[in-house]
Amino acid sequence: MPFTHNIPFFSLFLVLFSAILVPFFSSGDRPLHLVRGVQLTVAALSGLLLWELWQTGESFTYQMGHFPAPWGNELKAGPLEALLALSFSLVMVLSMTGGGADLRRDIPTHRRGGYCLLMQLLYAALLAMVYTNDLFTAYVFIEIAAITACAAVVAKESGRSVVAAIRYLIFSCLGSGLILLGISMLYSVTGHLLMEDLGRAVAGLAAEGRYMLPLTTSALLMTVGLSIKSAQFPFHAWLPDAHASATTSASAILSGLVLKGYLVLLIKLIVRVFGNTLLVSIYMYDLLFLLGLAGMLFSSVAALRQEDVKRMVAYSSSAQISYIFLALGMGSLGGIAAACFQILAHAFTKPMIFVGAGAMIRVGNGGHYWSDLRGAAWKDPAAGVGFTVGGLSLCGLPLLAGFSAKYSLAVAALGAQWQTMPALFGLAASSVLNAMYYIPAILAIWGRRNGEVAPAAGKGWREEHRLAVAGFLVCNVALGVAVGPVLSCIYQGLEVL
Amino acid sequence: MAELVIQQRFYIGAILLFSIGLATLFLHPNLIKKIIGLNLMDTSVFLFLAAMGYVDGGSAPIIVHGGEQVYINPVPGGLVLTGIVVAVSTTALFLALTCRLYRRYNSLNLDIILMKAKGEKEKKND
Amino acid sequence: MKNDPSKGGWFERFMHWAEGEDPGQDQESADDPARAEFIEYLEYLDAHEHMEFGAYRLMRYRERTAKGMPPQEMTGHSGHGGGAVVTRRSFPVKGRRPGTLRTMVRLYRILSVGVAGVLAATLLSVALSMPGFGDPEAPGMNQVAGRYLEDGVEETGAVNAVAGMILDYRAFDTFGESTVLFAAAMSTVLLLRSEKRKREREEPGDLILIRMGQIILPAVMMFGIYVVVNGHLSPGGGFSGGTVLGCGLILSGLVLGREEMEHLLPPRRLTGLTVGCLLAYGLMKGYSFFTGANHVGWDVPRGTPGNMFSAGFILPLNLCVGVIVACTMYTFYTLFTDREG
Amino acid sequence: MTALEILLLLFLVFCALAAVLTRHLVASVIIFMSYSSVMAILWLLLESPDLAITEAAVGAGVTSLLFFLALRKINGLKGVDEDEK
Repeated sequence: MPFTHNIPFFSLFLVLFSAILVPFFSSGDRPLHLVRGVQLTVAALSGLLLWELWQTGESFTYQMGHFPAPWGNELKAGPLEALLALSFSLVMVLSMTGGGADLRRDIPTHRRGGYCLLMQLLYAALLAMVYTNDLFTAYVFIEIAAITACAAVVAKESGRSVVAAIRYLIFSCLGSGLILLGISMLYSVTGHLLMEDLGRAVAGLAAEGRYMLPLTTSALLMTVGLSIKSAQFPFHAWLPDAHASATTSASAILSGLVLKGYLVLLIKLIVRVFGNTLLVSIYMYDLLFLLGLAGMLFSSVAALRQEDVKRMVAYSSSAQISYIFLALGMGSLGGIAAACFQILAHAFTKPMIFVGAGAMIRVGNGGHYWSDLRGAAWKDPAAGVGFTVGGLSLCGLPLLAGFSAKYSLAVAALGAQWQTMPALFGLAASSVLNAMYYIPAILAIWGRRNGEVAPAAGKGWREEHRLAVAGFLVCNVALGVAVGPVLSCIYQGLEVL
Repeated sequence: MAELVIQQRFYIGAILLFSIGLATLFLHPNLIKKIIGLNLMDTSVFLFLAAMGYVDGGSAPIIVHGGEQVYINPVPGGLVLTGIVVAVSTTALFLALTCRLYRRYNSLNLDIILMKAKGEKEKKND
Repeated sequence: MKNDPSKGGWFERFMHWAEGEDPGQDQESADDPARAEFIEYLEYLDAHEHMEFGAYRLMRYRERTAKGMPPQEMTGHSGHGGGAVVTRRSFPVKGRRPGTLRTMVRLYRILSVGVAGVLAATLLSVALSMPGFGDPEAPGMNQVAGRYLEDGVEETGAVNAVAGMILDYRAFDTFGESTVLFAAAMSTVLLLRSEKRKREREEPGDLILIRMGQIILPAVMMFGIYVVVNGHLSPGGGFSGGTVLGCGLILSGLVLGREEMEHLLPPRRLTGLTVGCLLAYGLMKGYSFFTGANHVGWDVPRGTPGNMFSAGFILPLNLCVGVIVACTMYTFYTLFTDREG
Repeated sequence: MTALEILLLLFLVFCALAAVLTRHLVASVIIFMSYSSVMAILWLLLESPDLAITEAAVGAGVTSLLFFLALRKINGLKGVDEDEK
């Protein structure tokens, strides 16, 4: 076994250990530095793994312990998993850097260490969701993500964030309960928890037509549970408050990564466990497609009505998640690849917008409303540029990541059956809606205002903030320009998923 | 039918409890009741799993050598053990949030809390 | 409010509930402050919900008012039946007639009851079509469970197959589970521990409590330790034993008083113990994952199954888990009993 | 044996309904405690002593204790010893 195959295990344990060690570094900014250092290391390691797997185009399994797969736990990594791990690590470190100044403003000193610890645990949970090949391990790490995400929302001291966190927790628990019941049902009719074995058993049962009711119900329960957790349209009630009231880095990570972690699991469930035949026969794809289509339009309309900048951006996250559901609902390889691309594109775009919005709110003396933000971009040009480029990317400006995601979605839609026309219509309509709320926002922040001097943020933090925005920009443009290689890597990964 | 119901009694009981817990978690406005509903929901899934592992005439999976013994399936047991700890962790966090909310809004009713929070936001906006 | 809902049949009561009024509270009628507040809340939302509209319109409005022009939208103010008078700067745009929200709440509640009913019926029919209860041929009894039962003793050294499974075969899940507990403890600390804690003089405990506690406490602790260290031999293990130990710690907190316990187990030491044990757990399992996957390294001796010192890492792992669980439970207790200002 | 199991299951459902519908919060937590104990007995009947011992310690022990502590904290915050809210 090549030594690089240890990388998934190393990254997971490195992150977990660093999280556990944070209480020993509880003074000043040291926890933040530790956490970011580990994230950069993991990003480098994942890049190495991606490079190697891209050359060979193969995937491998890593047995956790002395016992092979159906008995022990197992990790599985291919090009797609490595790509996701790399992107998640980059977004994580950029968000923690870009939100650094807000972290100092929003969270009292004695809580900062705890906040970093929880963020690191959240990151470990995301990595585990990407790499795991076992349904029950996935459940355990889903719970870690739920608890830590909820605590990250509440770390900022305000009544609103506590209310938001409790609604988030209620919905999370609801989702976890449904997922756990789904897993139990699936286990009871197949007797497996490992995804490959489950897939074989499910295919066998579906071919014989046995236990169809439990299989259908468990597929439905898990899909609904994961949609609740990823804030897909009818279940998105918790999202705007939770994302809008958290501190900047938490908003960025919750919007950019945590929602995506559950979707990665959903993709794994579709590809590895349930398989095309069963899902077509129970109309699951059609359900996903319709949910996505409805969500794209409704969430965008809701975003249009917001006065609070962070709430508007949060609603737009819900709309972007719907694109992923729409892509998955096409039921083709192209659709799933488009979904993966949209995951990456949104992961690099939305945190940039949140980081920009957070910085502008800070220079505008903490006002969340549009009226407070008029001309804010002139006070902090880096933040303004981040917000603008992110908004334009989501509206679909060519050469940016959002455009490429829409493009690959449209290409996938052309190959679909009845979904082609509704998908294209939905894409067009939601792009127009996106433009309707992002363009006025961008005009507003660049609008002239009677000259006021920006309150001085710490010098060092300013540099870091600029660095983070620059990093996001580079990744965004790279993703937008290099669609071909990224998509080929995704296809390669999907073939061996 | 009646025989089937009696045979699947554990599954039916678990599903009934699950429905009660789910409805409480979702619909009851009182936060403490919501947490009780969450616990009902989780334990019902554990009952479902534990019943799944049972084998007629089997004994607990403490392996004794000698003699052809039938044991129950240990896998659901292990899963439930993990699940119980997860449930107690979530409960603790939920209760802590409830205490914080009560300290601030002086109410356990989520509807009223939401109303007060919204009013607070409006006031700040002015 | 108008007619007494408690008089009607169940259907009318249900409809009342669906309209946002809880039939359980009808005795208190409208002078119950909580309920009046709730009704006020609905009316408030009715009146104010349409304030939330887009950035663009608000900007235009502000520009106009800044120039001294009356905003166009203000003229469209139509009558409100619900009584809530819109006084402040609110801009009733088209749509959202008064009462819409109440209808939505009603629809939402009826819908959710309907969905819950459908879900319960589906799940019940699933329960009937599951593999039979107690069936030895059930899909779960496959080669996976078979190996745990047949070869488990030789491969892990643990007589208790469940302990062998969760601490050796599927140890990664269990590591995740300890992490869940750690995450919950840290989140609760973040939520409830404030920097300036007001130290109140703890009133001395009840005499009966103290006496009974002194008698019971050693037994509880002994039982907890027994359950932890025998985890690989008999039912129990780190989680159940750790919980019992945690209950023992809480009981000793009640008996000795908080100050004494604070002296014995200050919060820093609790965190230190938890973190240390979690690290030890991670190192042991990390070692065995790494060596197992790469087929290298020193194999941990398994001893004679049935002895106390057997089963390789399972005994120390159980000890670690026990300490983690006990400390976490005690941390929860201290956090929930802190009186903060 | 089957009859006993059905009886216990019915008791569980009854407890769950009672815990949810009781208006007195302390009473409802006590009912939840008894629910957990009965659940532990059922798991013992299902030959899972590991689960039974854990549920008895966690469900009837720590979880209920946390509920009581939280209620006490809430009452302490309220200043008055009023159990209904």
